[in-house]
Amino acid sequence: MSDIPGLLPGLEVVRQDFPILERRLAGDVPLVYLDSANTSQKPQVVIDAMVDHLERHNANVARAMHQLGAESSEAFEAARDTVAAFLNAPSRDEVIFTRNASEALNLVANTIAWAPTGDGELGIGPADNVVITEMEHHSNIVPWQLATERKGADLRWFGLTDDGHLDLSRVDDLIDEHTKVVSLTWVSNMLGTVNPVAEIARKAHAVGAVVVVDASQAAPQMPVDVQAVDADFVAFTGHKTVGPTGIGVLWGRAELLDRLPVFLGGGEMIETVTMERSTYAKAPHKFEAGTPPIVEAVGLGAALRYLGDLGMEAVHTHEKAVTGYLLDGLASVGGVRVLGPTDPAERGGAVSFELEGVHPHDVAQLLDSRGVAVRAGHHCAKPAHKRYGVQSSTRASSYLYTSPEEIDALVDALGYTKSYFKV
Amino acid sequence: MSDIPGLLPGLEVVRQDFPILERRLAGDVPLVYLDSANTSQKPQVVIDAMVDHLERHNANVARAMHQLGAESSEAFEAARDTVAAFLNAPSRDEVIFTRNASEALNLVANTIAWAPTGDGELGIGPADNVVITEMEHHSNIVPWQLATERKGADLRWFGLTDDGHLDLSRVDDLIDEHTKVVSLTWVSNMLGTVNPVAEIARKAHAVGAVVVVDASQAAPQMPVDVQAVDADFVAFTGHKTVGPTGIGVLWGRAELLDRLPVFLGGGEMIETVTMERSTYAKAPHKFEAGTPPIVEAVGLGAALRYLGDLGMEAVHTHEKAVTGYLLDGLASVGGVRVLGPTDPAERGGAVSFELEGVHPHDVAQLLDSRGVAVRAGHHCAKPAHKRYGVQSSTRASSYLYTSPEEIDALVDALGYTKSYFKV
Amino acid sequence: MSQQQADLDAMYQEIILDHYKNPQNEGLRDPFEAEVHHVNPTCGDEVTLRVHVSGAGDDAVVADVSYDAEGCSISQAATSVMTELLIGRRVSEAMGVHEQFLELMQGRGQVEPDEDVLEDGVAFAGVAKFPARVKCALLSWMAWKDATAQALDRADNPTEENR
Amino acid sequence: MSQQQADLDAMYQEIILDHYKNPQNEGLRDPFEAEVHHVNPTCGDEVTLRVHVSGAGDDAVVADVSYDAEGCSISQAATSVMTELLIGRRVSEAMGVHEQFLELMQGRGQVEPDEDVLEDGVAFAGVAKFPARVKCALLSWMAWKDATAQALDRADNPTEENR
Ligand SMILES: Cc1ncc(COP(=O)(O)O)c(C=O)c1O
Ligand SMILES: Cc1ncc(COP(=O)(O)O)c(C=O)c1O
Repeated sequence: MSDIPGLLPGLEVVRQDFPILERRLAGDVPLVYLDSANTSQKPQVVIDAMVDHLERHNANVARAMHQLGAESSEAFEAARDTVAAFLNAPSRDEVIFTRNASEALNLVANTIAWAPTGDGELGIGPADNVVITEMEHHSNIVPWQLATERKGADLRWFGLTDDGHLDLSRVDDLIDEHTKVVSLTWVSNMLGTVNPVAEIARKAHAVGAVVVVDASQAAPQMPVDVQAVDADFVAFTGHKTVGPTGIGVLWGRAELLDRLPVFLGGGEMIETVTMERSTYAKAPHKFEAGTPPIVEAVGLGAALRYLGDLGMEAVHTHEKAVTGYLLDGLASVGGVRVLGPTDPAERGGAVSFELEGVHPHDVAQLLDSRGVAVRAGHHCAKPAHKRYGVQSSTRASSYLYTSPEEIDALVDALGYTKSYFKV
Repeated sequence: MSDIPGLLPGLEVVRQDFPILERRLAGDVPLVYLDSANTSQKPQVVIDAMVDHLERHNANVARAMHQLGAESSEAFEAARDTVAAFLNAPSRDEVIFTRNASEALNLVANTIAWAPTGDGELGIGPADNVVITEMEHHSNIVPWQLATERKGADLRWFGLTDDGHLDLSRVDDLIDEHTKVVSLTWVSNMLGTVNPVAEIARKAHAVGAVVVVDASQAAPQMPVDVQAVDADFVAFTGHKTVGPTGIGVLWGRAELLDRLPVFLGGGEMIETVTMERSTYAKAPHKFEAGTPPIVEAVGLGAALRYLGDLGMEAVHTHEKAVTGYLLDGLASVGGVRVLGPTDPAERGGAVSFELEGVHPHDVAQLLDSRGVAVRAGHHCAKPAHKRYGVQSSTRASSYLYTSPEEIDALVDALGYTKSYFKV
Repeated sequence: MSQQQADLDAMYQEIILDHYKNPQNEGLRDPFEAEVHHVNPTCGDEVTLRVHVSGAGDDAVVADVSYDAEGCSISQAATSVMTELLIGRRVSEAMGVHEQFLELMQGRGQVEPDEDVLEDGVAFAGVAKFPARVKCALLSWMAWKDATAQALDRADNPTEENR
Repeated sequence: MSQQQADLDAMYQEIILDHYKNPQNEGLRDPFEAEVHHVNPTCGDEVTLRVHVSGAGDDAVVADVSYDAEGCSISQAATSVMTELLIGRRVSEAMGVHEQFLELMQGRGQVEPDEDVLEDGVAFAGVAKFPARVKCALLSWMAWKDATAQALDRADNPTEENR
């Protein structure tokens, strides 16, 4: 294996934890999975934890008084502890299990839209504004478009600089005394940009706004400390952190969770229900209507423990090393234009690019014929694509199991693509 | 094995499909799982389908152009086909994957609350009413309490008769020309009652109301045909139909899904996103924001195919046979009062009861010490408990893998409970 | 006897079943400064509980605890035992008893109870081995703490009406 | 040559790459009765397409199809080929061609295309083996169908303004 400083120690062994990496594709070519920003692969321990739960401990949680119920509840709540530790959350009761990051962001947008409005209140009304950025994933755009439209509030956007960063020059105009919410991504899933979240949180808090951080791309790649970043809400999604689909996390400050109205109604989120009225449980249960994603929580717990065992600092260092190698590789191809920062120190591991003369679909198709899996399209970030005058792009995204040889395979396959399309 | 007419053919072999049934609990007693109305156990094929997906085909859906993405998308969309067939839905595009039944019901309640109001519109306003029943699960109560409260509409309730049926005597007063929605459970999770859903749907449609059927307890136990029952929306949940947690289903009539506004915003549910405005995909994607429960859909597909292979008629016959045997067994104990219909032909397999002189918690505890897992509490049906003057009850609920011997074990353990508490 | 059976018997001590069948200090009484209603959302067990505090500051005493409760043997017996333990004590002492009981319940069977402090309350040591039942044993203790906090709060910050 | 490579070459036929590099009938033109904008939500490919229908009823003819499109080789070539196939045909015939093309695309490589009907369109047979690309090939065909339906609808139900 190539020797690049910063690679995860024992990478060859780590790769063996991921059964899918042994897959061979059509034409008996090995899988080169470079679509981890889309969804990550799962280590055996995560799969095994889920299987063990389903085969031996499956029962509903909270409501069940029997032994299986106690085992299942304990496993489920232990996952909440694991998430709290992973985020350095002050309290486990601040960790809400959702369906995915999108639901987590919608939960915040909807409950804020339903909250009372006025000075010192959390709700948004016609006099208020919400600030997001042009590099957001659609899941952190559409909920705010819907909420501000419903409440008649103003939606404002941080623009982007030519080199792929947030344009902070107008920050004091954007975030003003009418700003109720600032919601932004920590790491862009298209540009890779790492945003100065703590700095923006400080500005937002100075005017009394609530700060929502979309950590969907940050949580897989770098240590996340909700206290250090000084956010009020942080969302991430299980399937990108080597966990299963069907589960996401919303962390929120206890005091705010207390003040927000309920989201969805049903079993588990109530205190008591009568025909006249219902009262609700405290957070986190208040926001978890119905049977929660139990086996998914078990899987997510195992996933975050796996990441913790590798060490998020080590994962981050690996990501930077591989991304640097990837950027160098792309530069060597010729005709490649990278969208977003080109210094690996300033960015995450998702690298979107254009290959002159070949449409991203066709690039992806050719790469796929060589076993190299990348994403082509707008990556759920249409406004950011528009900002850079492109309709779509090709994105290669590495993760903790990515080896330099896989980057070599990508670079090779890009050369082949160029020759195939005669560009 | 006892010979009771109607048992599933090859029950002993069927039981071997469920690995957890081999579990031995504290004191080396075998598990007797009679809490299937709470959540069902999973056959090996479901677990294996999920493992195979995670180990060999895992990728995000729809957005991915590579081979794994195609395999994953195909598996995910094939599950939608399986659900459509299971429900006899006119179109696969009417099948929406949600987190659970609770989210499915909230989806309907929220989008109806957001829809335009007025004559011929789907929305609810101060002049309108919504009708539910006193035997609903909290997940079909609270969403309507919240929606009607937000919109100033009236919430009305079908009462219950002393023998556990819907009181239909006032139906024409309840459902009137201002009724916009009638939402009711097909099979009660507390009383076991099977409601005359098609008859009520007819009355509701006569006044132009939309009919929502909570099939959470029906779907596991009996053939569900959304066309025959003439509902507009039908919800059920994966984990009660031998599938995984983290997934539920909302079926809705295409024409209504088209007219309803969107629910949650984000990736997958859009057509295009610009800073000025977004437009949305058609159903089902319109209602599926963010990465869907992919491996859960794969599991649910396998689960519904498993049920289909057994045959839902055969499952239903088995359920009735075992429930009859259970009711006889309970009658033999002395001091047992069953809540709900006592004729197995009129009910589903969830049987709630009181044991004179012993609180349900204590009953459940004693049964658990004998390995018998039942539920004690209000089963998320507080209004129905109140209606019958009880605060909580013990519930034994069988399923396709339940054997008469397990019912014998329950009856035995109830005798032991009585002697333990000297009643 | 199996471990299983032994654990069960350790939970359902004679003393607990006695309190269950003959609850002490039952019923709602006057006077009281605070009344609360607590529910166990999982199972629906409920308690309405009143606290009467006499004296103030360091001399405040739990003059009466009265209640109307519905629930299982563990929750009913816990309520009964609690009233016996707390009525007549200084509030500060009562809080200490509450602390010890809480510790015992959350100790998963690893905490050795102090009979001098907890008296009949030691009978609940066996409950700690059944996580699902711990909430039952704590329901009215939590209600008492809540009500007492409210009562003291009112004593310190009398509103217009009761000044 | 591997099956893999063969499939790829079957998709990227010379004829497709030619149309991609030299698209026919490109640009938006007048007159037209209907203009639609279709998007492939997965990848963002877009087409704005105008249809000009002359004549009415059974004699209605696809007089022109003009477009402005952005997308991959498959979607661009499909648009170009489509305009060549449809312009000048009776609407009823054109609908038949649309049907056949749809069938070919959804046939997963099992449907034998009819060269007499589909002409250059037969080159897309190889696309049918790549489910993810079928949507690319169909984007402007769907747009054409939609626009034509609107154009006919307007001809049948003229509104106040254009009566
Ligand atoms: C009748 C009924 N409706 C709704 C639900 C809610 O299902 P879930 O908790 O999976 O959302 C249940 C089960 O808990 C139920 O029995
Ligand atoms: C930055 C960002 N935010 C939000 C999401 C949405 O995550 P999910 O689809 O799991 O809800 C994604 C991934 O798709 C993402 O990359």
